[in-house]
This record gives sequence, structure tokens and C-alpha cells, in this order.
Amino acid sequence: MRRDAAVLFGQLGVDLDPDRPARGLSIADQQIVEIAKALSTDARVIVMDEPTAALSASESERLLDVARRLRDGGAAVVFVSHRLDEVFALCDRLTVMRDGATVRTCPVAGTDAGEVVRWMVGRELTDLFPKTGTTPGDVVLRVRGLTTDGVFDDVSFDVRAGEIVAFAGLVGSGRSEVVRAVFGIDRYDSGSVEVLGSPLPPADPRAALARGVALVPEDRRQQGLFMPASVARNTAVVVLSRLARRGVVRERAERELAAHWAQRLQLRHGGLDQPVERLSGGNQQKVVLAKWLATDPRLLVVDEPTRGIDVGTKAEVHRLLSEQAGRGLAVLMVSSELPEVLGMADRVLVMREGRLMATLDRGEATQERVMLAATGQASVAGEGSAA
Amino acid sequence: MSRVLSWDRSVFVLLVVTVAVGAVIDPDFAGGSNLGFVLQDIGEIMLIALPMTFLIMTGEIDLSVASTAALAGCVLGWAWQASGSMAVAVLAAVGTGVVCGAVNGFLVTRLGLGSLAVTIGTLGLYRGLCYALLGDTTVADFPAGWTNLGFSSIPGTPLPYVTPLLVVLAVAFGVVLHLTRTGRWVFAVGQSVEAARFAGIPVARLKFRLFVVTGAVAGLAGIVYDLRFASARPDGALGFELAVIASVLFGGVSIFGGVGTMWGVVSAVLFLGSVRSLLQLQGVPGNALTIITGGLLLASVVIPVVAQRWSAFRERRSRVLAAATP
Amino acid sequence: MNGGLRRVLAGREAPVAGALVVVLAVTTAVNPRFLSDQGRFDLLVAIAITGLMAVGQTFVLVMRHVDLSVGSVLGLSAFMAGSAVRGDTGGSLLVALLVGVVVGVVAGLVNGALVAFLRLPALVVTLGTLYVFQGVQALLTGGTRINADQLPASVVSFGVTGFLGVPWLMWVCLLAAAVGGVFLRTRRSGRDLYAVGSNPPAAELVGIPVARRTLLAYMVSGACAGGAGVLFLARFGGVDSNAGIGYELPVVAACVVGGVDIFGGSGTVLGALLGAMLLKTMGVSLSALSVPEFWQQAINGLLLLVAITADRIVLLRRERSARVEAARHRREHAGAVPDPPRDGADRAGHEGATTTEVVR
Amino acid sequence: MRPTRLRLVAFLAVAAASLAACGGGSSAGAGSSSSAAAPSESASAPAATAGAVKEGLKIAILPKAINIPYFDAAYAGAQKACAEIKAECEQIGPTQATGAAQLQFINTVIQKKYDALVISAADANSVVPALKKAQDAGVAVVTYDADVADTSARSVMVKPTTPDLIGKSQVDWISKAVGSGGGEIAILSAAATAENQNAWIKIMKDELAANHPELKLVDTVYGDDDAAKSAEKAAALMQSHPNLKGIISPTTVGVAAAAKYISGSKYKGTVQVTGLGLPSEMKAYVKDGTVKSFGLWDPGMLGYLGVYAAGVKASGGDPKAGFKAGDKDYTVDGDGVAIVGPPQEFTAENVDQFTF
Repeated sequence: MRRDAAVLFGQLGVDLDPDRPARGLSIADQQIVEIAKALSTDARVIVMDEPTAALSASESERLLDVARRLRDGGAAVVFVSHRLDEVFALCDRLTVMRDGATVRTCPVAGTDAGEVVRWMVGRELTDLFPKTGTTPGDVVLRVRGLTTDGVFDDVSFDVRAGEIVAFAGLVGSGRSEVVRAVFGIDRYDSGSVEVLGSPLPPADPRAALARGVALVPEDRRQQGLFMPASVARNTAVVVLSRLARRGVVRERAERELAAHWAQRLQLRHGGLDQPVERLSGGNQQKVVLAKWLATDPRLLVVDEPTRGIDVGTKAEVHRLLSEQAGRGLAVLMVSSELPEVLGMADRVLVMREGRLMATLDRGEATQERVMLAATGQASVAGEGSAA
Repeated sequence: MSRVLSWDRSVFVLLVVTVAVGAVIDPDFAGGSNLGFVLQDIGEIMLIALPMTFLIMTGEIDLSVASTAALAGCVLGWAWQASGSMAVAVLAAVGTGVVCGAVNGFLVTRLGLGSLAVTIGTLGLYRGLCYALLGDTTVADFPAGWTNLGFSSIPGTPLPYVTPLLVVLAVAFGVVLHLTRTGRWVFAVGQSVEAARFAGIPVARLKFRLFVVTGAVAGLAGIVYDLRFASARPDGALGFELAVIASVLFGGVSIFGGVGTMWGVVSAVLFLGSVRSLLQLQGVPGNALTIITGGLLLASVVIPVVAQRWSAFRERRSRVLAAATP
Repeated sequence: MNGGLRRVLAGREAPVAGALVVVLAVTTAVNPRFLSDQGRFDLLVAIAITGLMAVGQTFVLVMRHVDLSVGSVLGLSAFMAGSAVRGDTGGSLLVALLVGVVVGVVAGLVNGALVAFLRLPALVVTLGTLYVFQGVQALLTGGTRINADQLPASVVSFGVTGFLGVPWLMWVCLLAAAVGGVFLRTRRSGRDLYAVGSNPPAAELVGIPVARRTLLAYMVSGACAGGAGVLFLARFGGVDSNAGIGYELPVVAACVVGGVDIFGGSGTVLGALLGAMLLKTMGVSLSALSVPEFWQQAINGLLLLVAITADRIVLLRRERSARVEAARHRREHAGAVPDPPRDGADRAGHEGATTTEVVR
Repeated sequence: MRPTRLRLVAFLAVAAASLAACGGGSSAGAGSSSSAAAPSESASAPAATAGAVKEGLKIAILPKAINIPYFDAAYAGAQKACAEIKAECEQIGPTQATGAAQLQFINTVIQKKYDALVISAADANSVVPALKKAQDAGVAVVTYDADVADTSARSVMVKPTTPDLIGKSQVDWISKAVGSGGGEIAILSAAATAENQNAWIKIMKDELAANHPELKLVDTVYGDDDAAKSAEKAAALMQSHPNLKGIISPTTVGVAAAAKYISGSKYKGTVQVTGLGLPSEMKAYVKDGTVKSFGLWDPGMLGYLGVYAAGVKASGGDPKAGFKAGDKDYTVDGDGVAIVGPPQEFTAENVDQFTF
């Protein structure tokens, strides 16, 4: 059985130890294992649903290669994706769906990205990255020498008020782990975190919240939302003490709060009592954002804020982040989408294998420089630590 | 689950129907003295079911509650004999419950062990300590004034003295679960522990406190049990853990956490007590009672699922029909 | 190959086996009769019933389910098997076994159908059937009891004789463990059980017939509990309406001590059997060490807690060292970028993971 | 042997409990003056005879648990008595032998207005309050087989035989089986809290000390009337006491489990088993030579006399003055206890004659 697995991995052009437990693998490698699993059954039709959503660019490329190989081997591949560049790089035909109905099916060759986006959102989309220039204020977050053995090493950076700082790098390079440690979800081994000039106690999300730090987590369904609970309850869950009088939560205040944010974020919902599990992915993400913005934070950390949501909502999220930064909010964003990083960030921090490799200002951050730093194929000039 | 068909409402309706039908077919059933008996009979189960609801809502479980109650009961007897003061004994018993709950809570929240495994272990440990404490003896010399509290009625009413305690605690636990921040946290933790941590809910501290409260209330139940049976014994409350859990689940609390209501649980305990009493008065043998308890528990999970599938099927069909008509 | 040895040492069975050896060694040193011919025989007889049930329970636990009804199934099967051969003096041991196993399989079908097809929570279902089966058994037995003089000699002597110094009851248990272990380890459908347990939705998406596998696991658990009923009948030369009451939690405890993950996905039949052996051996050794009667239960509970705590600490330490090891590996082999393991994070279940579907 | 400290605590606790039982009994008796009124009225009635029993009484028989052959045999006797006095009787009871479970059924007896309740208390203390309630509600309460701690909670107790005889007989049987050489013996009891077992064990200890210096009691273990636990305890006894010569198990479950274990082990023939057992369960082991003799009383007589005593009480008589059952008169002692007779010894020769 192990030999069979090794043969399959060979066919896919990857080098994996068949004895390793799947739990410790990177998401990319887990995807490869999934595909190997499908091949082992001699599948003729393979459906891939958002296979690259959690992958970085180079990893995605490897997966697309595998998909091409499968196609050339005679298998039919159905590829579901939000990433148009992949669609155009890989697919022969495409089908656009909106609101549960097919909008159009046509060969890829006869269309372009702009047209597909129009089909997807049903209208013209003008500005995908509505970044407004801001002047950075005081340092809100100061991280120095943050280290967790085996996860990330000696990470130092600052985030100022009104600034959007992006964490770029491959999935698994330790970006999410750093922001989790900053917010206090995970314990770190050494280093320090300061918010507005005074140290933040480690491993205490409540203390972070009290000091105006908010974290929109990576995984919306598992970490961001209480799926069976209503829109109102999800929105209010972090600020319950503010809504409570003598320990009893005032339902009216809760609903007012939720209604306020639903309106501000243009949430499309079927009533504040609707369970969030019935909302679309994009609207779910808006609820997560509402939940954290309701805490009135000084520092908003967003981890993959637009993963797996449609193009229209993506633009709304970007506009919201820009607008908040414009009002003096410090934003720290982890993202695997280079266009998003380059379009939104005032500064880009690039991580590789748990280390901060480069810090690039908006002006000097280009796709090539970020990717080179992220993959370590060449060292890039940059401060390497806080600006 | 569909809102109209929600299980907690169904249980309440079942309770009302059972009492009404019982009153018609058996005049003895609806009599005051039987009502008092039923209340007394479900006393300990109801008490422990209140905090157990919280625990199961957060996705944890405590199988050691019956052993905790028994140990608290044994400590009550032991401390009464040692000190000669019932006040001291009661404090010692409740304190024992708190310590037992804290041990469970520590093992689950600090060491990260599964609560099912931990409380199977402490179930044996606490019961073992009962024997270590009392051995082959039974303490049966509690002052008559106290034991009267256990089995006589409030003068002028058919209600046992335990009634006010049940009412006050049930209301208190219901208010906390459904109206306060702590209650919201309990729901949130049950729906997603991870999301709760990200939302700054002190998950470990909350769970630890729930285990402690469960232990304390189990200790209280141990005292009620001792007084009702006028004796403290190492094999008291044997097997109550499954009865409590069955009641909580029957009341519509999801074993996966995050779903449930306090009044559903209270209705369930009252319903199971009434059904048992009614069947007993009808001379239904004990074996059949066991089958009915199990059958009801199965029904509590089967019926909502079947109902949900049925309504989903109808919804789909009506959508298809609506689409078909121009 | 040396990978095999490495896996054995890294497995969760090794510490349990080690603890078992320590308990045996210490007790024998204090009381040499503990492992005398008769002492060993008695110990193995005591292990056989719980051990067999633990083997079956493993199938259910690795699927992230549980079977609490095993005690009631044991009672029901012991009674049905006993009734089938009552008064029959011929060689009807096989008949008894057959009847017992069939009763168990039917009970397993009931549990499995409710869990698999209606997708009901296993704990609630089997808690319900625990009561139902127990009630059915009590209704069927009524006031009757099956006594040794009514049973065929083959059944009664089966409970007290052995082969190569090992009781027949233990041979049954070992046979079941061997078959079950090989099945789980090498058969595709056996491996499916682990896949379902570690990630039910993903298992469904790769085309594993989850409902059928669930049914299978419950039938195995039922068959083992049913077989254990016949062992019970043989061991005690009779059965009454209280047989099997309260057996469920010790069986689950044995599996947990043996490293079977209560949240599914990992654990072996061998581990469960070792867990049952360790728990029973500790219990018996307390008597052999002359621990006061009234303290034995408390000490047993304490030892169970120590066992699961130790298991957890070993696991945590191993995860941490694996994480540091992975980081070192990563630095040495730039390019391959393993994701550091996180406690409980099950990445494959997230939205965005590839899902493959097979259309034949 | 257990540490002496524990034994001291246990002894003090027993002493305190028994003192308390006496004290509680008298105070509760004085307190329930309303219920005392009824018997005092009937005390002036003519001495009870079988003829004084009313017809058509409704009598409930409540064993420790149903589905136990021993209690079914007792119920057969009760039914015989009910037929004789033309009463309507019914056996009700829980499936598990606990006082808590019996409580349900005592309530049923009160609600359903039975005239009399004949009960074997699964737990001497915990049913006392409920039985007093039943008496207040006008139910005649008689205990059989196992008594309650507070004697004011029942009128008469029908005891199988005197604890003295039970204890001494079992010592005699083991002494006979072990032979004049003597040696170590152990006791395998039921639940540690079972009051009748503990009383018998105490008498056995006294008897051993007084008359059997050749026998040495080395251990007492508890099998909780569970077959598996009892068998494991028997096996464990052999581990901790390699020179053991005999096991006394004064409970039907325990003695059957011990006999089954010994009969299938190498100890068969060298370790003797005796105790209180049912002939039906023990038949196989007396015949294969594991057990030389064991004993019990006729459980049917317990039910039979219980119904008669309850009938007298429910008809307004006072069985405490003695009562007639069938064609035989039974005396009742100062504690309200009537004795059936000496225990019956069963051996390979006579065991087939008994059906229970």
C-alpha cells in the first residue's frame, strides 16, 4: 500500500513520505494527497472545489500542473474557483453561475476577465482596490523579537494608526501564527507585544480586546462565526458586557447594534434572527467584520479577509478597510492574494519559513520582489525588521 | 430544527397532555399526595439536570455527578457524626461537591483531557472514596427535624420541602442561561469553541466554573437524597448519572452542544417523572418502564429528525411545484 | 523493515504495554502467586469478556461514535443463547455461540441503522437502546434464571478449561482481536472506518459509503457484545436478569486507556485489548497486594485518571517535539514547506480544501 | 487484615448507627401518635386467629427486586396464603434492589389504597420514612426476609430464622467440610451495607472465636450480589491467601459464583465452599463435589407467613400478640419478630427434592 502511494506521488511529480500523518502536511500537500486519493480509484471525472483558495501562488501553480496532467491523461476535470487568472490559465470552457442559476457557458478562449466579472456580479465593476492615501499616525502595535520555537522566529514590526500593513508570504510561512500570537490565541516563547506603548499580556485575548485589538480570523466558519446563531447574536457576542445591565443582556440594544452594522456594511440578510449559516460566504464575512468593528478597535487584524467570497463583496470589504484606515484605524492584514496585498497595503511584510524576510513600502512593493522574498529564491534588499 | 416543531415545546405539550390524560384515567394520579410524591421523587434528578444542561450545552459532560452526590452525602453523614452540627455537615457536603467539580474541571480545562474519559474515571474515584469513608456502615441518626425536611410536606400543602429549592434554582439557572452574558457565552462555546476563543470568551474559565457549579449542585442533591432517605450510605444515588443525562437530552439539549432551553429540560424532568408515576399507578411492570424510558429517549432524537426531513421534503416539493406553475 | 519497529515504538500501545508489564512485575514481586498457573488463568478469564467487548467498541469509537448498549446486549445475548441450549446435553456450544452472536448482530443493526440512516447522535441512541435492550431482556427472562445444571456440559466446561494454559474464553477474545485488528489495518473497508472517524464529511466526499460502514461497525460491536454474552454464560454457568448491567463504562474506559481516541480517527484493536488487560490486571493486583477492600475502587478510579493523564502528556510532548523537528527539517530542505501541526486544527475540513468525487 | 484505624472508625460508626437507630425509633414512635391510635384501638380486640382475617383484602408483595428466583419462591408462598384467606395479592417491585427504587412502589401502594404491604427492605433505612407514610395512610405494613432499621415503621417482621442459627449453622457446615485439621477461611458477602449480612458475619466471628479455634477467619470481601464481581473476589481471595481452606458466602449470588469458580479451578477439593444458596442454582456444584453442603430456609414460608401477619393487621388485629397461619400458631417476640424455623441443610442426597 505504501509502495502504491509512492508511485502515485511520483506520477503527480511530488516528493512526499507516504508514512507521514496528513495532519502535519501543508494545505498544498494535503490537496495533493486528496488528488492522489482520487487517482487511486482510477477516477474518470474529478471535481475540484476551490482547490487553491488556501494556497499561495507557487503552490497553486503546482496544483494547476497536476490538473493539466490529469486532463492530458484523459480525465475530465471540473474546476470551481473564484480566481479568474487560474480559470484562464487552466480551463478550456467555463460556466458562470449567479444566485443558483447558470448565467453563461462558453469557451475560455472567446472571452476575457472583465466580461466574466460582469457576468458574475451582473453589473460593471469599476474600482477593485479603492485605496485612499493616508498619513500614518502614532505607533499602535509594536512587536519585537516574537518567537515560538519551530513556528516563527524573531519577528519584529510596527503598525501605525491609519496604516494598512500587509503580511505576505506562502501559506505556512507563519503569518497567521504571528497574528494569532499577537492577539493572544496562542502562547509565544519569547519576545514582546506592545499596544499604544504598554505591553500586552501574552495568551490573553480578553486583554487584547480590552486594549482595542480585534482579530478577524482566517477561517470564517470555524473561528469567525457561530453558524447556528442569528445575525444579531453573532454581531453582539464580543460586546455583550457593554449591552448588559446588571448581567442581563438587553435584547433591544443587541438588535439595534446589529441593525446599525448590517446597514453600514450593506448586509444582505433575511432578518436579524436569521442563522448566519443561511447567509452567503460574502455576507458571512461581513457579519464577522461587523462583529469586530463593533468593538470599536484601535487595531484591526484581518487574516485572509476576502478568501472564498465573490468579487463584488471583495471590493466592498476592501473599500471598508480603506475607509476605516482613513479614519485612523491601524490595520494589519494577512493575505495570500498578491493583487490584494499590493493594492491595499501601505507597507508589505514578507515572511518565509517563520522569519520576516523583507519590509517593502508601497512604492517599492512589486509582484516580483514580494514573490522572490517569499520563496527565498533571492535575497531582497530591505530592512528585515521594523521600519 | 423547524421553529414550529421545536422539541422543547413538544416536551412541554407532552407534559400537559400526560397530566391531563392521567387525571382522567386515574383519579389517584392527579391527587395532591401523588403530586407531592412525584416532585420529591424527581428532586435530585432535577437539581443535577440544571447545571448539567449548561455543561452539555458547552459540549462537555459530567458522568461523575451521581458519585459526587453520593460522596457529598457520605461526607454529610460523616461530618454530622464527627461534629454534631448539621450546619457544619451541610457546609462540608457542599464543599465536597465543589472540590469534586473542581477536580473534574481542572483535568478537563487545564490538562485538556476529554470530559467523558475524565468523568468515567472520577465516577469510580468518588464512589470509591464513599466506601473508603463509610465502609460497610450507614449513618442513619440525622436529627429528626432535618429528615422531616426530606420527606414530609410543607404544612397545608401537598408539596415537599424541596419544592421551593427546585423552583428557585430552576428559575435562576433559566435566567442565567437565556438572559445573561454567561448564558450567551455558553451557547457560543457550544456552537464553536474556536470561534468563542477568537471572540475573547474565556472558554477554559467558563467550563471550569460550570464543572464547579455542577459539583456544588450535585453536592446539594446528595444532601437532599440523604434527608429523603434519612440515611447516608456509600451506594447512594447509584446510576443517577444516566438518568440525569437522559432527561437533559430528552429536553431537547443537543449532545453536540449549542442547542437547548432550560424550560425544555425542566419540562422533560417533570414529564418523565409524571409518566413513570402514571405507569406505576397503572401497574405497568418495572421492565416495561425501562423500555419506555429508552424509547422516549430515542423518540426525542428520532422525531425531530423525521419531522425535519418531512418539512424539508415538503418545502422542496412546494418549490418545485411553484417553479412548474407559470 | 525498520519502519515497522519505529511505528510500534511510536504507537500509543507501547506505553500501555509497558505499564502492564510494570504492574505485573511489581505485583508478582510482592506476591509470587499472582502469576502462578492458576493465577494467570483466572486473570485471563477475568480479562476475556471486557476485552472482547473492547475489541468491538474500538470499531465504533474510531468512527467517532460510541456504543453504550453493549452491557444490555451482553445480558440479552447470554439469556437467548442460554435458552437456546437449555436442557440440551449434546455438543451445543457452537449453537450457543451462534445464537449469541446473531442476537448481538441484530442489536448492532438496530443501533447502526438509527445512527447511520437517521444520522442521530450515537451517545443518545445507544443510551436509549441501553434501556430498551435491558428492558426487553428483563421482560423475556421474567423471573427465570438459567443455572449451571440446565446447561450442556460443553458450555460450562468451556468457561473453565483452556488450551496451552490459556483459557478458551481468552482464545475467543484473542481470535476476535486478531481478525478485527487485521481487518482494520489492512482491508480497505477497515481503513474507511478511520477515514470516517477523522473527518466524516471528507470521507463522504471521497465516495466512502459512510452509512454502510457505520452499520458494519455497530454490527461488529454488537457481535462482540453478543459473543461476550456467551462467554459470560460459560464463565458463570448461568445468567439472570442483572447480567451486563453497568458494563458499558468500563469497556469505554478500557478503550480510552488503550489509546483509542474518543473523538475518532485513531486507535487500534490491540490497544483496546491492552487497555482492558491493564485495567483488569490493576483491579486484580490490588487484591493480590492486599490493599484494603474499601480502598480498592477509589484507587482503581485514580489509576484510570493517571493513565489517561499520562497518555495526554506523552501525546503533547510528542506533538511539540514533532513541531520543532518539522521546523528543523524545513530549514534543511528549503522548498518543502510543511504546515506546523496545531492542536485540534483539522485543516482538511475547511472550506477551500480540494474535494474529489468519483463518477463511475 | 485491614489497618486497625479503619476498623476502629468502622466499628465506632456501626456502634453509633445502631445506637441512633434505637434512639430514632423511640422518638419517631412517640411522634407518630396519630398512627399509634389505630393499633391501640385494635389492641383491645380479641386475640387474633386465622378466622379473624377479613376476606377480600388487597395485599401488595414488594420484594427487594423482581425477577429473582428466591423472591419468586417467596411470592408462591404468599399466593398460597392469599388463596387461603381469600385475599387479592400482587407482587410489584423494581428491577434493581435499591431502597430508592422501592420508594416508587410504596407510593403506588399508598395511592392505590392497598390494605396491606408485605415488603423485604432492600435498604434498612431509606424506606423507613415512606413506610411510616404508608402506615399513616392506613396500610398495614409487614416486613419479610429483610427488616427495616426502625421497627415502628412496620408491625411484624417475618424472619427466616434467627441470625444466631444462620451464623452458627454456616460455621458448622464449613467446619464439617474443612475437617478437623482446620485452617484459614474467608467470607464472601454481598453489599458492604447489607444489614442482615453484616449481622450474620458478626455472629459467625463470635462463633468462630468461641468454638472453632482450628478455623481462622482471614478476610471478608464484598461481591455486591454481582456474579462477575463475586467470582473475581473469590479468585482474588486465592491470590491473597494461598492457604485458604474454605469460603463462606452468606448470599445466594455469592455462593453460586464462588462454587462455579472453585469447581473450574485447581482448588476444587482443597477449598471448601458453603453458605446460603438456592438448591436450583447449587445443584450442579453439590453433585460435582465442589460443595459438600449448604443451606437456606424455605422462602415460600416467608411469603406465606408475611401474608397472614399482614392479613391479621389489616383486619384490625395485632399480629404482635402472635398469629395463626394455616393450621399452625406462630409466636412473636418483643421486637415484633416471628421466626419461620431453623435453616435447611442441602446435600447431594436431598438437593433434588427442592424446587426453588
